[in-house]
Amino acid sequence: MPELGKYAAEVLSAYAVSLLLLAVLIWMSLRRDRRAKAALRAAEEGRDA
Amino acid sequence: MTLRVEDLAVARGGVPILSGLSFSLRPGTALALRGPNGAGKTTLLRTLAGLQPPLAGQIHGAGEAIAYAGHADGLKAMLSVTENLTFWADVFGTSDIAPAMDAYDLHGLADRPAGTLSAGQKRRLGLARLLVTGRAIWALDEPTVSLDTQARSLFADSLSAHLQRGGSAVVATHIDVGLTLEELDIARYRAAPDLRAGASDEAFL
Amino acid sequence: MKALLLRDLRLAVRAGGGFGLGLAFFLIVTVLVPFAVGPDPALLSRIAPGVLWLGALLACLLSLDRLLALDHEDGTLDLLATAPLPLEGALGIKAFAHWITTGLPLVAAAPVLGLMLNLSVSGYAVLVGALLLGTPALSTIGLFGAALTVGVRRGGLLLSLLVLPLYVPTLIFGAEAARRAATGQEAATPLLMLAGLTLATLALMPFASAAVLRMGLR
Amino acid sequence: MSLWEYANPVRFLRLSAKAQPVLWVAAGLSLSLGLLWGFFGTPDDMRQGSTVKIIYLHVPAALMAINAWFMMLVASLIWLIRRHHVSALAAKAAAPVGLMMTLIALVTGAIWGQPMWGTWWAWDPRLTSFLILFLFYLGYIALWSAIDDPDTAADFTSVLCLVGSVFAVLSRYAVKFWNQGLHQGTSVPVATGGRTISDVFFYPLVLSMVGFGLLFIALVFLRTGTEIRQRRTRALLARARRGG
Repeated sequence: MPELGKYAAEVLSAYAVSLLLLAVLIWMSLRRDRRAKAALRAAEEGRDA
Repeated sequence: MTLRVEDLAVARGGVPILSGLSFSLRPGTALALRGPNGAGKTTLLRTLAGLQPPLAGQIHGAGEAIAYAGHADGLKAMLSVTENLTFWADVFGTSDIAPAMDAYDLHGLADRPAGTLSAGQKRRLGLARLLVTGRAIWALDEPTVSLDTQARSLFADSLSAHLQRGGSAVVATHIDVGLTLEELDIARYRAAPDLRAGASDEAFL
Repeated sequence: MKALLLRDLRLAVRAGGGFGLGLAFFLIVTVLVPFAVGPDPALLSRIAPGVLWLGALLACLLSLDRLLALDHEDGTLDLLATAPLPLEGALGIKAFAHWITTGLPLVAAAPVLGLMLNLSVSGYAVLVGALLLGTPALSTIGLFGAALTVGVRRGGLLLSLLVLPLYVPTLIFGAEAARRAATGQEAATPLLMLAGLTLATLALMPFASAAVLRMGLR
Repeated sequence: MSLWEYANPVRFLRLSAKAQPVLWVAAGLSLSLGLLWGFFGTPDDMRQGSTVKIIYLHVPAALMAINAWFMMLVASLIWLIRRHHVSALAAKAAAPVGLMMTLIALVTGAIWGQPMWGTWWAWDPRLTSFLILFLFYLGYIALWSAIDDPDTAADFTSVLCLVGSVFAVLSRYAVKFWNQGLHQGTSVPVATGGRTISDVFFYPLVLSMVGFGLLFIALVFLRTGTEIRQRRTRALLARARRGG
């Protein structure tokens, strides 16, 4: 861990917030994609049946 | 002015509903569109009027010659009957609203705000608007809705006078308007479910 | 064209037309500000140009959802689209009518409300001039927003969200001109910028709005 | 083989399936390397102290916030001119990513501003411009979700993106005119080719910019694929309703 001095709280919170936001974005995108794939599969099977 | 439609396909909400539709409409004739609810009568009329582009095919002779009357009459509740009619006359560059008032027996209502009219009276005003457009081809969507027998005969008289003057009309209706019209059953032109041509969903199927 | 303008004006002044609505809102905002920030005349005098511009802008925003929505509901827009006059012209006229019934009364009321906010004497002429130059831009930009949201259920909030960032340059230049004049600095630069902005929106927005409406009709 | 081939949704999905693993790995590597290097391997700035480490997040996020809008503008133009569905859907897919980038830039800026300028928020031209950009993203996304017909929504949002771009540039100048600002100059001025920061900070910064860029591209590929699948589902269901 590098020595962050008196600004440790600012630096760490900036990284924490940013990485959290990126993680949320990626997670939401993946979840939406999974759902879209499932819905499409259901629709395609419905057509074949 | 003859309205000619060739191999027309139309879509509603990006889904083709009619295809391969061809007809021509000579001056002095009227065509009744028949077909069940959802067959595409309104969509066809809107396409003819230029309110939406066709998926495929051509429409000749419509353009600036067509007057459209849909479900909504475009009336302002706070304006009187005369004001409403004068407005549309001005927009279409005609000035005399008296013949239209005569044809639909509106003189007694001239100063009433359109908002206080009954549904049938509103419809009469909406139909009178067609007369002040000065246009030769009428595209009418369910014109007789909420009209009583007497008003329906006013409409029939006005339509036959229009035809006599060399005008023509395409009328979507379920009921007999009181005239003998050529009929076109558009249910026969229902787009095949696998038709893709030009539909917005096409790229995804 | 003239018929459409006269009809819109007539509709606005008839009962239920919403003519006084914007003006009343402008009055309410301006009257509430001193209650919120305190009665100190020096402070009020300092913020007066900004408050008046903001009030005018919000009053304008408030009336936008009537600009096209009513004509859409009763089918007038469809009929206008098939009428011989170009849709761009018709929309330009509607924005003009909106300006006459909303913008112009706001411009006229601003000096009176300026008195209540202790606006400094040097500020009045430029404030009125800036509002006169800027409010047409508010109406035409609003026309574009109204065209985008015309068929949308509960479109009012969306309309505000879309139009808000588009209003920023107009507000900045207009309020800056008024503020500079009130503090005795030269205000010609922001006024010229504002005039340029207004001319550009007058020229472009009716076309953008008509393009959007045509896309929406099909 | 022309670029327009990928305007076909099926071809796009095939390309996307091939490209995505590479993109995700490359994005993950460059982003983590850049950030780790920046966080652990760079000294403190003389004046800013350790807060200088925030630039490895702030600058790339700000860059991508603008580039995402620019990409949406190009995609919107392609949709309006050539009517390629993938293009419209890619613009739709990019908007939330751009919104998030703007949010990261704003939040990291505020956290950095607190010790440096002594305030969380200043109406500085750049901060204000990003706030306006944030509002544009919100409006754009809200308009997409408000219109039912996908093609009409694509049309409307494309025009909004065009008009919004003009007003975004206008706002930028208006805001500059309105307040000269506290913000530092650009860290990496592209036009002059020079740089205003020293090499120790520069290389990890570039690496993390590349990382953000790759992450953006990977996310847009993923989300465009989602949009295409949703559209296809919709089309299939519509056809099934018609009795296909």
